[in-house]
Amino acid sequence: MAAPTEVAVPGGLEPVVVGPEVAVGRFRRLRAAGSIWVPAGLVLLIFALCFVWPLIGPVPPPTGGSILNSNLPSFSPGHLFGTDATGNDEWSRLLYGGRASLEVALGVNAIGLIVGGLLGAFAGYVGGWRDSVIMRVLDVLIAFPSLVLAVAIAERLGPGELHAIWALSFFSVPAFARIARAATLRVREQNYIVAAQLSGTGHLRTLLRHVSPNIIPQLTTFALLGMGITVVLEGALSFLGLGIPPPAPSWGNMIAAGQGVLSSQPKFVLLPSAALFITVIAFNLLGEGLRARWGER
Amino acid sequence: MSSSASASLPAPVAGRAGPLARVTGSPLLQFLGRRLLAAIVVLWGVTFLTFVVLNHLPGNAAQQLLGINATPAEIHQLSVKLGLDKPLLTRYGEWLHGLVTGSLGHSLASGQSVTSILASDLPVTFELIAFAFVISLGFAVPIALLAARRPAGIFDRASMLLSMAGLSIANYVLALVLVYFFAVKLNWLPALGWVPPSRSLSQNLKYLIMPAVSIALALLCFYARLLRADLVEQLRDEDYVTTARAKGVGPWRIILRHALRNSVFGLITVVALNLGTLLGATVIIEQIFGLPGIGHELLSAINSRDVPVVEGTVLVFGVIVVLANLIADLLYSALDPRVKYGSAN
Amino acid sequence: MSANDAGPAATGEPAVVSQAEEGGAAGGPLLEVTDLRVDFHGARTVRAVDGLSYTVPRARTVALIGESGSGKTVSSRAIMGLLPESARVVGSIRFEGEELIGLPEPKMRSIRGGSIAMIFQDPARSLNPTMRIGAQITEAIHTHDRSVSDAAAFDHAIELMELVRLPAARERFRQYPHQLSGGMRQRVMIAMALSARPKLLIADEATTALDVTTQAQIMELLRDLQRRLGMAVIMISHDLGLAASFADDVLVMYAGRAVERAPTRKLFSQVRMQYTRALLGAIPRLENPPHLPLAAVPGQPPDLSVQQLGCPFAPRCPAASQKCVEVRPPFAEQEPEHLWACWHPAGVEPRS
Amino acid sequence: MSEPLLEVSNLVQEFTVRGGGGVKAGVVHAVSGVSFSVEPGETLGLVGETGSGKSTLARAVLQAPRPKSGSVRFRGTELVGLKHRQLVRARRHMQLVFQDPFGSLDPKWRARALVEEPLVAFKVGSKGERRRRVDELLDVVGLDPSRFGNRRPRELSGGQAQRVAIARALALDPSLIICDEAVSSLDVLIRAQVLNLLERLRSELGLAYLFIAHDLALVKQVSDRVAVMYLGKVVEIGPADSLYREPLHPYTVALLASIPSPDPEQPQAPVGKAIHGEPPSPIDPPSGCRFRTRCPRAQDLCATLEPPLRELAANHYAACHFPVTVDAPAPEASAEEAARAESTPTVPVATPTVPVATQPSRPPTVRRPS
Repeated sequence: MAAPTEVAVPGGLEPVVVGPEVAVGRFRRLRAAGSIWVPAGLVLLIFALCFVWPLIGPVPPPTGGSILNSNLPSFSPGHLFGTDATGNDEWSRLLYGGRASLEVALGVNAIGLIVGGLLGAFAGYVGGWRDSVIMRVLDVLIAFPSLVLAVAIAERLGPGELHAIWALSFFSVPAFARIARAATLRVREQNYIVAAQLSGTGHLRTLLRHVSPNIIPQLTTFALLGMGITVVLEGALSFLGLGIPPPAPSWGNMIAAGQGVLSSQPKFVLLPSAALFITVIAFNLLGEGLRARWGER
Repeated sequence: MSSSASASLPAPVAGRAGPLARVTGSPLLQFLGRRLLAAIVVLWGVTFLTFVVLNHLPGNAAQQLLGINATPAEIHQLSVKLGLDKPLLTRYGEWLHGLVTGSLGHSLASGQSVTSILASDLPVTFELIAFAFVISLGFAVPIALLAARRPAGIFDRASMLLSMAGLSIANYVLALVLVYFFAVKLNWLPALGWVPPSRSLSQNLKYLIMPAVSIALALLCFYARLLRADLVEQLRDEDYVTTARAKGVGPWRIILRHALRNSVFGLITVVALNLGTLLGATVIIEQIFGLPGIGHELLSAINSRDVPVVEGTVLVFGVIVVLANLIADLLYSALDPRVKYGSAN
Repeated sequence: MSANDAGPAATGEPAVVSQAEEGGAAGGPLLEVTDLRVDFHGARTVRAVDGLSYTVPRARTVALIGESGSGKTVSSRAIMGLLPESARVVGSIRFEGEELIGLPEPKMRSIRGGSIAMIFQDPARSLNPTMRIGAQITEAIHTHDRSVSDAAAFDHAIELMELVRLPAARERFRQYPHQLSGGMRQRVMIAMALSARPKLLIADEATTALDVTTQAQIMELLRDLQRRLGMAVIMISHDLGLAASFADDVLVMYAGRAVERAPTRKLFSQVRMQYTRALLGAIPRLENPPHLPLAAVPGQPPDLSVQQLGCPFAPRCPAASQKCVEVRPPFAEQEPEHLWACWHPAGVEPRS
Repeated sequence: MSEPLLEVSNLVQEFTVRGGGGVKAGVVHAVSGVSFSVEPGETLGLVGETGSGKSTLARAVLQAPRPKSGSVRFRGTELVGLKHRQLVRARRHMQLVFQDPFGSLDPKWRARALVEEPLVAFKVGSKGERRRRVDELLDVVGLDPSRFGNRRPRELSGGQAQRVAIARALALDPSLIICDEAVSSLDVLIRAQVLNLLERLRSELGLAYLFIAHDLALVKQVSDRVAVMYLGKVVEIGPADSLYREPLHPYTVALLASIPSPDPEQPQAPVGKAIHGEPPSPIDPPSGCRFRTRCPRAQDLCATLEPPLRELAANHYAACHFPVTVDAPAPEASAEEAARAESTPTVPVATPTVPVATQPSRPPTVRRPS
């Protein structure tokens, strides 16, 4: 994504000096840094709002509101975005809902990164039949209809945050495994792996000291994109009533609840939708920025 | 003093395995055979896993059919009638046997044959997906070409920023926003329902446009970004582009004739892989817009523990995903002359 | 194009070494590069070419010699207008009297591949892998003459492929690059380059990626074609031996500057510039007995993002003095036809 | 006579090529029965063009990956078939320097850690001792440890990175270093520096080299003996001087004729000397002599009978029925073999093994007085 600042001149034959040279370089560096720090700051802000602000700020609880307070309009005193039909503060619900979404996303991606990353790196490193078996099993998981699994987990274990994490991990693990495997295969071809082994370095050490550091950047950027995807998927599960059960808020179940009053009070759909959107785009931009920085495809 | 026998050892005529090799059929057939075998294993795994998972859910079809007020005796009676009392492996065996003989069984809920249910639902989903693909590719390719023509130009910046935004909108959110504006506020489009194309094509498209756009937007943005990145990379890094420029070939011809042809492979693979995730997306979109498609059917079948219908649907999903990947590979070989099954590069 | 019948007579003879370098023939040199500077803007500004001047007479071969980073490739791409957008080109490049720097792109396109053609280092990557050989050659033909019919373009392409001695031209026409060997791909590149009968061919390390036996074949072909078609050739190479064998004139570059230029024989018999001397001393020679140490100079080429005050080779030069570090030696004709930039040129020796 | 440091015999390496979709497309006969030896302190140069199998040979010698068949004896230990653990130990004194230093150095590691890696793997010394050894090694290869020790490969130039790679190869006091095009990607001046470094190490540390390159002049510069490979086979091997002065195999002659010389006295362009065509595919190499399809001296015999390596001059072997420099071109042998070939005029592709194998009298048939 890093591209020259000047408007493209075909053939590059342009004797015109475009501004002082140093300034061009500095501006470019600033912008390159900005493509990471701006979304990173946004992500931090979202985390701070969802996890820290409710602890220290004047945020009413997201549930158990009084019916007397129901359906207050936005910007009512003490209720930034008003209240819902049961009198709960919408701003608070947004924050707590975000907390649930982010917790699920973090859990799912952590499991995917660790389990999937290890599986994929192992499969790619050893190759042969073990690789084939692992990849076929993961193929089955990928082809397995997400919905059946989500329903199964929701009905068998009851809907809830932890169970949403389990359900979504079934998809993050194979996804991370594939990425890790592909990256490992690429690293494996490098001569520095051969060089390490000819130096007498053992397999475990090679895997830990040579392979892992070289595939972690790729897995990290994927995890950031994965955060965005998972937040959306968690929303979808909750939307279908398979994720976090009401009255506890999640952006997904808030959107689902808002669907009923879409024509009269669109804010109950639009507010959690906007929160979802901002969160996802922050993660996407951060992942994209890091990917450009680390020079991967 | 002949110092060593170093070079004087007889050179063996090893490895002269002539071309009279065992020819086991054309390379393409070999390739298809391999892929088919892998596909069968995967499909078997998926259907078996689904079977096991469904049978471990609380309540069975009999219970779901009869409702909460049914007595255990009634449930047992119906279970026996539906064959649900047999052991799991037996029932899976029966299902497999049916599959081999060309029958997907009957719905436990309605008694309809699964084949006929699929036949009525699949076209709706197919049309939705096809429509979404047409929209996404139809817009993504020109956007990517225009953006790649002048990297870092105004169009490039704007389209890439917008596409990043589009990529970040969840399809169900987009669906609701579309409904709010176009159905509720403007009242241009129907919010719910479905008209078969056989009755009225224009009505059909009118009902389908919002669901299709809901699915297509993220894809569109994704494809546009992917193709644009690939094109820019080709134009910047590939030596054959420099050759074409050195020949005096114009910029548009270089993009269309040289870069696009080589960039399109990546896109094709991704499109095929997307088909799998797209099937998942249809469930929620069909639910929102009340489309009688396969996703909708699947959701209700799971809820009523209608194992044959779920299995049939899962199987169809699986087959589509496998086929899509296979077609992607074949297209790849058709477009890229370097990939020929069974020939070394 | 009746190139085939011009043929076999022109093989064994040595190149006609014309004593009068340019003057007499059809009004001035074919290409005249004057004070060319190329900067790349990035995190740091890198001056890849720093005040390069040279001329290419008609129908002669000039070799640009240098190590990586010496600016030889960048300067030749500047001639073709093929530099990336981060490059800024100043100075003058005149081709048949016409200034190429600042020429509008459509005009430049007609020169590219028209009167100036170029072949590249890696023939495997320089051909479009998804396009047939024939289509790539006819594309070159059509680009410069839209009126050519498809049939005529086909005939012309076959003719070109025969000209570069590509065996079984008609079959090759329908093949893809990966079905050809490295040498044959380079022949295709040459056929494409010759399609519009260029007056100048730039060969950028055209044989570096090839094996030594294939390199010999391609160089032989290039020399033969150059004579038959009366082209001028700029041969870019890091290989002094190759330059010695094929070029009429040699221009040695270091750190973006020209440091020595002379007709080939003269240059190799009377090396003046210390860098050229170092280069010659560092090449292993077949005549040497095994294990003879090479005359190596220490150090690394300079960082091109740092302004060079004096001679860029001074930090590594065995003959360097304080003056070399402080004052840039001029690149000037110090003996007839022999230009160099050095404060302490090597004396008149047979050779090191 | 003591045992050679490295003795390779009948080494064969083949790869299965898979086309799209993993379908087997053919077998590359990369190394087909190669034999040679390297004495302690000796440099054996190995030249050949792309696809001649020289790099594959180097890897096969190192058992990475293990060769298909043949024998590799290093310091008296047979490496082929050795268990992994013992192989690692046996390989300790044999190190490889790759062509591309940036590819063979982990981009995430710093110079010191890279040089230390073999010491850590073999648990040599304490932490402090290793550190001192690493600094010493960096010093030996001409890198100031305090300036370069903490740099990552990307912060080094090509020549500096290759020095780090050489320092790593020296860490375990090897007796043999295999240089696989180790200086080919370096610029002329830097290449001369590194070549001189390698020469210095050889004389100071008594190293032996297997020096692989495609540049004949380069190989001559460093080698005591030289082997020429073509399509997976050694076609000629002998003392460097004699091989370059009086090449026996037509392929060696062609290679030598193709080198442009930077000599102003005779700017001999190899015009007219270039041999035609390019090497055939190692997937389906020609029958008999593999060079016959491009050989100006080829005759019918060459297509049917594979020429064995014969000692045609002192210590100088060539695999050719009609060698070049030897005035009487191997009369006995070629007549004898020609007769044999004539007696079986329609020899199928596979049979020529028989006559070759039934020549147990390896004592060379033609010997030039030295």
